[in-house]
Amino acid sequence: MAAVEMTGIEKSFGPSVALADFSVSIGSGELVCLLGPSGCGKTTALRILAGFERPDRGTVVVGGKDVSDDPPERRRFGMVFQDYSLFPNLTARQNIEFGLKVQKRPATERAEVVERMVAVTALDAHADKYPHQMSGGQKQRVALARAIATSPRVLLLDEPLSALDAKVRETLRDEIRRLQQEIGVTTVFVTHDQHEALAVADRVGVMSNGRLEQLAPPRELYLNPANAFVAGFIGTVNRVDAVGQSDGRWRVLGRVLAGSRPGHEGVEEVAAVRPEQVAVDPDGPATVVGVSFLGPITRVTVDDPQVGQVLADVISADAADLRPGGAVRVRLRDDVEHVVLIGRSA
Amino acid sequence: MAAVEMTGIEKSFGPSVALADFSVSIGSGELVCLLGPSGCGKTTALRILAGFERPDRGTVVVGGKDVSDDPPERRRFGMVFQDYSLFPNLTARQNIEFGLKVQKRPATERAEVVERMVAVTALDAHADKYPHQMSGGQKQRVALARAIATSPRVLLLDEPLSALDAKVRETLRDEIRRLQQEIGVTTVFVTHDQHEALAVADRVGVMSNGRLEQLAPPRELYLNPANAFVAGFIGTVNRVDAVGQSDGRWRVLGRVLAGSRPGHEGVEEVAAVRPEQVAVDPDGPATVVGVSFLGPITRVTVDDPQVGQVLADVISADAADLRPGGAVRVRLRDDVEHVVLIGRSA
Amino acid sequence: MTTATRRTGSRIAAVGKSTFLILVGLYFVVPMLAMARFAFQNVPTALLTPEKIFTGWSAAGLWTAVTDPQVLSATRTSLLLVVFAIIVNLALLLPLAIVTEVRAPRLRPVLTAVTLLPWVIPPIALVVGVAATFRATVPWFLASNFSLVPFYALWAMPFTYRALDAGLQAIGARTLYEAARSMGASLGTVVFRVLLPNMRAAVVAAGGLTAAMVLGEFAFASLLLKTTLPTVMVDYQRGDPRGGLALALFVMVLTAVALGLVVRTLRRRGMSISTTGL
Amino acid sequence: MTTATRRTGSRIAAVGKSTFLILVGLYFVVPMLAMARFAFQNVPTALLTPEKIFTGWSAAGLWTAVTDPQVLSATRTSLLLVVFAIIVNLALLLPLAIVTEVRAPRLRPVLTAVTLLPWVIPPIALVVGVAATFRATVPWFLASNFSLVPFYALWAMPFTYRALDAGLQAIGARTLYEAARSMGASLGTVVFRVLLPNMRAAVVAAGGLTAAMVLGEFAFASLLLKTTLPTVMVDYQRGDPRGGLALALFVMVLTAVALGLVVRTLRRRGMSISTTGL
Repeated sequence: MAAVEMTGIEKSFGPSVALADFSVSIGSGELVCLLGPSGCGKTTALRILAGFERPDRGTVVVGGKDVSDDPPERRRFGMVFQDYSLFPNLTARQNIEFGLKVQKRPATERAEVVERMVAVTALDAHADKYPHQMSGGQKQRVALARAIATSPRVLLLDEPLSALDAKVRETLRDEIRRLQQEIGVTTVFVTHDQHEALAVADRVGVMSNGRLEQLAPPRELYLNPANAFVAGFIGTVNRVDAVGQSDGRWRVLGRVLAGSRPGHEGVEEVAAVRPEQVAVDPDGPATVVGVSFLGPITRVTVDDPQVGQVLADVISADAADLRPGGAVRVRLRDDVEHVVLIGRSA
Repeated sequence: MAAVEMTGIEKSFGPSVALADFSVSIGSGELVCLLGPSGCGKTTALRILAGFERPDRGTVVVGGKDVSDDPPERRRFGMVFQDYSLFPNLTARQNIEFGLKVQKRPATERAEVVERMVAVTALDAHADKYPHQMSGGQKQRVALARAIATSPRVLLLDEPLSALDAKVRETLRDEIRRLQQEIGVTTVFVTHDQHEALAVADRVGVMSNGRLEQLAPPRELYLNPANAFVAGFIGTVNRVDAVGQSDGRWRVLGRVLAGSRPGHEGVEEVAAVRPEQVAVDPDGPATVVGVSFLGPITRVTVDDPQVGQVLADVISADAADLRPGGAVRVRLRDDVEHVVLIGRSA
Repeated sequence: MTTATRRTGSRIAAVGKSTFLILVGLYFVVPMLAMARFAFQNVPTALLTPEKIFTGWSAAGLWTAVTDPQVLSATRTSLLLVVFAIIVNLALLLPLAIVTEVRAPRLRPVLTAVTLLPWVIPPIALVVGVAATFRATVPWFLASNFSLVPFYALWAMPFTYRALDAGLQAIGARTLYEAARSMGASLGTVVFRVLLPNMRAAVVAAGGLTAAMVLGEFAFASLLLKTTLPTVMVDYQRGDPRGGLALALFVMVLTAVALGLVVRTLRRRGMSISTTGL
Repeated sequence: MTTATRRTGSRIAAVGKSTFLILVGLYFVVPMLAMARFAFQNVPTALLTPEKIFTGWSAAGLWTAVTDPQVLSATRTSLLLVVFAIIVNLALLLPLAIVTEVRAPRLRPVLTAVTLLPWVIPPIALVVGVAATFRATVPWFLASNFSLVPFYALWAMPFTYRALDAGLQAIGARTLYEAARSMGASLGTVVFRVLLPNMRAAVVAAGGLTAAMVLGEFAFASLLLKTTLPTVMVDYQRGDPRGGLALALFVMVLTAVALGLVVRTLRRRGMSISTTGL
């Protein structure tokens, strides 16, 4: 049974539609990311789930019970915000204890839970500091500990990493995922960062203009985007001409192979080709115009007289002799068996 | 000859030291990134170069001339800020024209330069909009066009992408790099995001506590970090025990190979092993505890009874059957010929 | 059912909003209506029966009051004082606020604290002290009506500075300044071509508040024995209560309408007046 | 040479800062010193020769003034008015500001505008109008000294609301509220255990400003014929200029010292008072 079920949610603020017929079903212990550009409605969806906004239409069911009319304090959720929102007059330990006190748990249980939370979030050295004495990463760890201390039915994370430095962001991202799996809490994570979403989620819901465009596990979203928006938003794609063949396959970058839809003779479409599906061979009609080192891989921008600009991701060790200005040839890698076709638009 | 030469710069704000003996030399047309966590002094270095802060000690030489005492308006630099800083009462076109007007360029030249700038930054559809009518990405493109319109001697970018959504950030990052190479302007780019720095820079200067820890091309920084701080800040590393051998090599993760320093029999050190240098084989004493899909690659977290927690990056296609709980074995990949040794600390 | 619940929910919100507006109305509008009846209706104010509501209204008292030569001359004095107070205040504080923000941001808290002094030190003590001292030392200074200008400028300083500072913060003046400087603009160019054009709303807010304050200021004028609109209003009211009240209401409505028009004009030109910083 | 240049640079900055502080000093301190001489020194004030500076100082005038029974009784009235004005204002605005911020943020601009009304509508017009109306309809209301409380509460409303609102914004009240609610806290728990403990500085700032305003308010009290500290100060000064001025200076210094002590106590407890939001 789904732990959280949002059905047919609609919400407008004055003339602007924040959510249009939004539905999502989240399994118990699952981590679902809502991902999209600013203004796509992801935060509104989270706030409706939390009970801070009332939907104009639609229901929210948690654990089989309709909570649409419950105020936030009756929903028993934990919540983490972008701006930490720690209580400034309380130490880290007291912040974590707050929810337990509110719920009138006995003192011994409170002390025990707080110690466990301090331990799992590695806050031992900072447990008696006040928020203004801590770094951003430490504050957000306290906020996380505070949110899970009351054993919430659902954990809600609203862009929890956006205010942090890039490096801290990655560390805390992995920590959140580890912790979430350890305690098995159903979690909704809102972000605008696709890397974050892919890395952390069981399933990612890509949103645009108040609609859920696709909800799928990261791998599937990446390999089989439902439409041009998802293809463009998740990872990086080259839009390459695909020409249908009489056998139902497609000709893409000189190779003929199966597509996500059958092709018809002479039909022209656009295929979304990932940079890592493109190989760069020495000598040819194309020119390297840019080389970006991304660590394990290197991204090469190639200007091809026929295809236009193509991005290719190459293992960094193989890219050592690629320089801007070099003559190369691009092709689809041999291990690519199938391409995704997307509309011409967007 | 170096286009920019900062030598022995020191700067304190009251009791806190922002820069301690900071020196850097930047070649003509080069793009250097200053990278570091918040408070490392990177922004102070940029502001001293721009002339907005006076160093307590040290000199700034641009194009062979000491400009240490020149006010900012005499340095002929272009600058882009995190918060766009477009003039709200002017359209995009007028913003771009501002610097040219201030420099009293003739009207025909101004019109021509503005049109060229609008074209290269693909702003044609937005050139007559006011800042409040544009998106963040568009605003920052206008700011960039405005900064380069006056053909500055040096282009300074102060966290230009930090206020943008993740997706826009990547697009604009590549656009900045392309444009910078096209016009060949010497550029200093300040950021806290290592991916950004690696992708965009000719050389990256990693800073910490007001010091330049290492200044090197991205690839070298990644493959040969000078110390533990750089190793930890650039990319992701596993800290793995390395035991010196009598032949000067080191035993790391079961293999014996050369290190960045010669080993001595029995000496114990720590090697920085990149996740992509680790292979994961089926069956073994270790357990998969986490699988993160990162697009082309998948990051696997493995708990090894001997080594502890190890991160491994695997080509996503090969990671399809890795699941949390699975039994695996980790080893150093065969193509790794040499490891980087770092101190035990940090 | 759920839809019904939603509707109830938004109905509750609407009721809350209405209640709030009604309370505000009771607090401000009802006293003014009562005043209006007393001022313009020639029947005992305490009697509020249906047949008495629409009879006996007359603006004769107001007409007599606004055409009184003393009232007219005091109005002229007050309007001149408004103009001078605004000029003195902006001339002093606009450069100070701009330079502090863009060149010495660390002095901003000091300036904020200093400009609060005229409120924290009781102004009455100030005027008593200054009046006594000046009268004993430089009596000629207090002879002119315009001796009020420094007091009014000082008294309006907290408003003016906060309005200007809010404007500077809202446009992000510091990076605008730095962006313009790096493009080769001098301080003057930055101020006149970049900062001031974007601060019109803040300047108008500062001026409007100063005007409203000066038009309502009684203590300084009364103690320094000057005839301004507020003091003449009080004098007039002693002789002709209804006429004085009509005059007071008239000034109130006129000030509110004038400020409203200014705000609307600015809005139409795309500038919004923020009073949150005040 | 470069080091020398650097030193010159920071010397220029230091000179700038000193000039600024000296100007501020001239604007505020010199008039007060002149007043002090007139009040406490029994020599012609205009004569400022070295041998005249240290002779003839006496606090006798001040002593007579502060022990005058009428002054003492007026002080008591003023202090009571301060207390009531603060209570009425906080009782009205603290809940309103909190509920608006956490539950109906869209009403915040409305509240900001409404609380500005008492400054925009000239208060003198208000008091003339209200006094005339009340005297004609419910004369008993104006008999008590405490009839001033609603006027003072209304007049201090803009300050109070802005101080409280600045406090709410500074602690990020809305997400604190939402975080606490999602953990199961009721509105009451959030207010008393989370918001109020973090708003002490803002509440003290609001109260301090209200106190300073009430202690310096002359127009309302004078027009409604009440004997408060400011009106008695003016009366006293008419009969005994030096004693009145000494009293004024005394009140000024006392108010400033009291506010300073409050700020210092708060600072010691780690709270900082921000007046930028005012």
